[in-house]
Amino acid sequence: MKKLLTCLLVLVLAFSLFASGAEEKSNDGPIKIGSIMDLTGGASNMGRPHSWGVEYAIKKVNEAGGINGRQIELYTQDCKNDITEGLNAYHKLVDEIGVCAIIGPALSNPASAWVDLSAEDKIPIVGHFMDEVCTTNPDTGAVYPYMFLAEPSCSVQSYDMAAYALAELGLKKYAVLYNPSNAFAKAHAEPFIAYVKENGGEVTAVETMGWADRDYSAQAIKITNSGAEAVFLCDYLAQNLISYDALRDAGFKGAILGANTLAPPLADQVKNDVYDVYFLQNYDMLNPNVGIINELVFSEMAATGTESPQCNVGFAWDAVQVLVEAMKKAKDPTDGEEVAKLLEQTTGVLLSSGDTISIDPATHRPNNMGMYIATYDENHNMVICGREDIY
Amino acid sequence: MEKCDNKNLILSCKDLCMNFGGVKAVDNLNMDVPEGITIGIIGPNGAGKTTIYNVFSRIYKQTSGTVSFNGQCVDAMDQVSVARMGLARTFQNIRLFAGLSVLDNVKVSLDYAGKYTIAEAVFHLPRRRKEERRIADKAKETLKLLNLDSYSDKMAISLPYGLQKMVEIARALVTEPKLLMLDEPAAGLNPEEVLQLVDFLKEIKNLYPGLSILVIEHRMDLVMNLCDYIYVQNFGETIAKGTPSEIQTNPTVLAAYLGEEDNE
Amino acid sequence: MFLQLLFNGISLGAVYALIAVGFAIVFSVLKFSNFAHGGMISICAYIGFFFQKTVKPTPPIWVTILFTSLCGIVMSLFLDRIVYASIRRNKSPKNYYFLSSLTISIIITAILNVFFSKNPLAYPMLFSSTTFNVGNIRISRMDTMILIVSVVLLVLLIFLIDKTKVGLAMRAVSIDPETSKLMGINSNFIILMTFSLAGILAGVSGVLLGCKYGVFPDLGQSMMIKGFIASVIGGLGSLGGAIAAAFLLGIIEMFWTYVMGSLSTPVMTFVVMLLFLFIRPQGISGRFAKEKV
Amino acid sequence: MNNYQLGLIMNSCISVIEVVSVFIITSLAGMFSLGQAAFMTISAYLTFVLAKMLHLPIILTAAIGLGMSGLCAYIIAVPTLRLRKDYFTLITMGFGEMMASIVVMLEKYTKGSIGFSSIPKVKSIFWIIVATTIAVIFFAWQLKRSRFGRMCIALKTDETAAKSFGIDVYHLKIKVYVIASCISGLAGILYGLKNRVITPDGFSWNLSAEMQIFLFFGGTNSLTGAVISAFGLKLLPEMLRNLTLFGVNMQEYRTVIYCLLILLVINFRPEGMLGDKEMSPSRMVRAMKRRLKREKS
Repeated sequence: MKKLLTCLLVLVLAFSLFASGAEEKSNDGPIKIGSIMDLTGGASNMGRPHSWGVEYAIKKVNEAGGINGRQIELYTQDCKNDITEGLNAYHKLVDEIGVCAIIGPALSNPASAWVDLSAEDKIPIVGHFMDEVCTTNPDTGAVYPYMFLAEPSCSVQSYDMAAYALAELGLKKYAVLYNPSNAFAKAHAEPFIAYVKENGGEVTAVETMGWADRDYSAQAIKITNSGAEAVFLCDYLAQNLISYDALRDAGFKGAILGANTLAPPLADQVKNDVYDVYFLQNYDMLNPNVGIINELVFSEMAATGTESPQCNVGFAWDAVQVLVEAMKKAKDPTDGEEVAKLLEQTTGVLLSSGDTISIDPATHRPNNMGMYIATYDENHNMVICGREDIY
Repeated sequence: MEKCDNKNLILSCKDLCMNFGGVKAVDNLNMDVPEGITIGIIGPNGAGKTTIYNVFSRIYKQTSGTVSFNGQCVDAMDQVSVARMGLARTFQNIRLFAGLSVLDNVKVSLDYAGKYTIAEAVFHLPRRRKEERRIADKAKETLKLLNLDSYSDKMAISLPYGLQKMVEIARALVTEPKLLMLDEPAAGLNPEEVLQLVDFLKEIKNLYPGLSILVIEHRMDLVMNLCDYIYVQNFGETIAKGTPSEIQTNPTVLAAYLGEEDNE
Repeated sequence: MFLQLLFNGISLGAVYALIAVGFAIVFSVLKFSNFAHGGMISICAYIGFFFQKTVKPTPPIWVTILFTSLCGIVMSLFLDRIVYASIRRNKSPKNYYFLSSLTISIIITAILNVFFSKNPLAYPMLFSSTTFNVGNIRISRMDTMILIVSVVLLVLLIFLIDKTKVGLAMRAVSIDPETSKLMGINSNFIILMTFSLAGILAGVSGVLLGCKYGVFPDLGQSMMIKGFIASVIGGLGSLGGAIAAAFLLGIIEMFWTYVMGSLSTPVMTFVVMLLFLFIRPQGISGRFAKEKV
Repeated sequence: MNNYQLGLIMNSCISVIEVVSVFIITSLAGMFSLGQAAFMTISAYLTFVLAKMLHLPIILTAAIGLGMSGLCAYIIAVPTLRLRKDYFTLITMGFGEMMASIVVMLEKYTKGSIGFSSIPKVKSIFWIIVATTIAVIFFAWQLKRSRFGRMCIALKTDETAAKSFGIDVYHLKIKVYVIASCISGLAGILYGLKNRVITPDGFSWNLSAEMQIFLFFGGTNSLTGAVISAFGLKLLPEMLRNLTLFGVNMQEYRTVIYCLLILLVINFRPEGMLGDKEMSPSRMVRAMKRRLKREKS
């Protein structure tokens, strides 16, 4: 038995020898910022444009002189939309490389593991994990001091869509089809249902599906028979495609509402013809004279060869702006505590969408960002058709 | 069978039949195995000899008839409980445990009766150490008795064929069973190894006087000078039984083995 | 309503049948469940998609299916050569098949994720309008096509297995590979034959699933578990059983989702599998499952 | 040793515990289970959900969690072990799939896919994990050398022969499976304590497959092989995190490299790195001496 223990200890020591120690945070050299993205795994189709956006934004900030003259070094780590990988990435950046702030990923699973760590290590994390669990403690409601969201949270987005449907489209009966084992979908579906019920709407059917399911015709038939006038879809694009076709195949003629995952290329990939589709959009991407989102999105498409505009590029740019503005105001940009305090009072930071963002100190989430509502015209182009500012 | 009456019967079966579909592997066999007696079962291949073993050791449930072991009826028992009552056997093709050394192979047959629980085993408590030493000593003693102890640490399957046969017998003997069933122990051995085996079995008979042995074998030299009593099976039927000398002169046995004379 | 659900259940069953038979064929001859079948389906879906897109006069769908089946055969044989052949050669235990097929399926998904992690791709439109009505049942053209193709394919397969000499040899090898070798059946050829059939099935189901559900990296994986359970319920290794079980599973799942919602479907499938394994361990029409001495 | 390296060592230790539990099931008793991640889910969720809802100390609810894992293992094993070996694998796989959806169904308590994050912070979690790992290795080492280990190896190689030596194969297999599943549950609890967030797809079907692959890679019958391969293979993706080959950051290809490595072993060293040998320092020294003697002669 002793022999085996020596074996294990030898391994541990050998491992620790070659791993380099953490550099101290110097106060005049380059500023190290970390970025944790889903480069691989289930959500890599959102993570990759997001990561590209962060690099592009940091390059632009460095070209413009960096933070008060100090250049920014960006270190990107992959978290594979998995908690253990997320923690490895976090500790790698904080303890190994010694970054002083982190740009977070688009999805919330890994982020929920950093809420307390960020407070202990005093590392502000600005991200797009729209789930409230990542910025405020679900049990006590207290805000996590170092976690910041630079985009309207899931519930705010769902409220916007529900408000638009109730007010503008005047629809009364709603149904929801979502995958409860997908955190993104669950975080959108539940607020939507709550808002509809509180504001005079009626929820006629709530149908679910699982990761392994591919055929949603039973759910589609149930929804059609429930007499719903509109269905809310909020999964990833792959599932939304199947749900849309299943609903149209089952004879559902009503409106189909969605989160930002109903955006292009949905229209040209579904089999049925596309009508009455309304979905949320953070940006008016196709309109060149609103902010710089248009230029951002198309340069990403040119650089990486994606066929359709990806709003994640805008998210990444905004997160970098919010962080960089706070760091510019701070006496010592590498002091996490000071930067976090400044992040809490972020107001008037210009975003890629053209309007400004201000973060509510009580929730660390933006309190002035509305959402566009978009739809598809007859030849499947995305057209902005509304704006909701409910928060 | 008068010779056996004075000793109690270890194993006896009445009108034992075992058929697979139409084939009568065993056709109402009546056999009594008294204590300390070596009985040989001979007969051409496919006469159902191994099936008899499989029924005795309860691997198969017989179609009809009864089997009793040590005076107790075992028809309803399963293989494990009969083995625990003291019935040990070897197999036609060697089935030593590949992953274990010779010593461990022999220890395995003592293990089921080990007097310590998993908890004691895992936390290395004194009862486990004491029990392990007892098992180890018993196994080493049996191996020394059969002068196989020099091979204890070698992997069982790395030994030459003849030695593996002896280890398999040693593994069966270590729990001092009441009945040892040998299934063609001499199969695949060269003549010199057969002689070694005969001495080995004779040695066992002196060391374990109370042990009764059943042997299935084709080598007549081994059967004739080892067994006290012989059953001859042919197509599942017992065509003859008696002492070796009676069997050698019995006409039906000769016919079954050497084929009919032309003149009949 | 009942008829509509029944029809949808049957068309779902057809999809499961294609996958379950892919498992059953390999299991019947080689006694292991080929988890890599899911990965093969995903690759074939991508091959079919790019074939359909790149070939300028867009070919009719059955040409794509033909081409993808050929690629399926090539890949299947290649897979057998690099992975399973060595296991057969050194007679390693059955677990090695499980493990290597698991590793292959993980590799395939990882590679597809690296290259095609962009948004899902969709086969161009096959039919002008997606559904037509028969009485009050809305039948989707895609489902009917899948139903027809899979029924035709399965009938051909069963015909091949039961009636032809090759089929007889395959059944012999599946019962006892050693003796059939002695009888002069060239086992290697039969194994190649089995894997090519599995390749064809992967190709066909790849294209059909791609058309119906869109093409994305873990298309094959996600359907694999259901197809696998169908092949178990059908009796490991029996084609007829696998097909019957697949349709049964499709219909039960359709009604169960309608009545109880889809959350509890995996629980239901597991319970159905348990029930079958205890009431009829050898499955709907498989051989007896107890270990022989 | 900064937190990053401590975190990696903790991950590897948890992976070692998982692989030891699979070692006991597959290498010792010859059963092939593809659902061990389900027991991690049961123990982890029961421990932390009960601890939060009933405000009980973690130690108590951890015992309940492990007990529940053992009970579920018993319920699965009793009916299934009579059937053919393949069926045991299929049932455990089905059980794994079912457990993930049960957690999502009970989302009122387990918060479903959002992940259960109200797990208290435990001081010196690193030493707890390392100590438990060493205890589990000691546990498996003693089990293998005790009579139970011998009986398991006997029944693994030849069940009929084992039965004819009085080994009650059926009940021993059940006992071994229940104990191994409790160890898997323990790994689940430690995973929860370390990450402080548990999600249903954290303990997925791939994790069960990964445990089997690690064991297989280390050596089908060698405990030291299994421990070293679990420790090493869990570190490998992290090592590849900052390696750049031919100018391409290996981060994206980690899974591919990792699986190719395993395929190489399957083809060219079927019995795993260490096969049956229990590598230990004294044995290595002896082997060295033998080799020196051979070179001299």
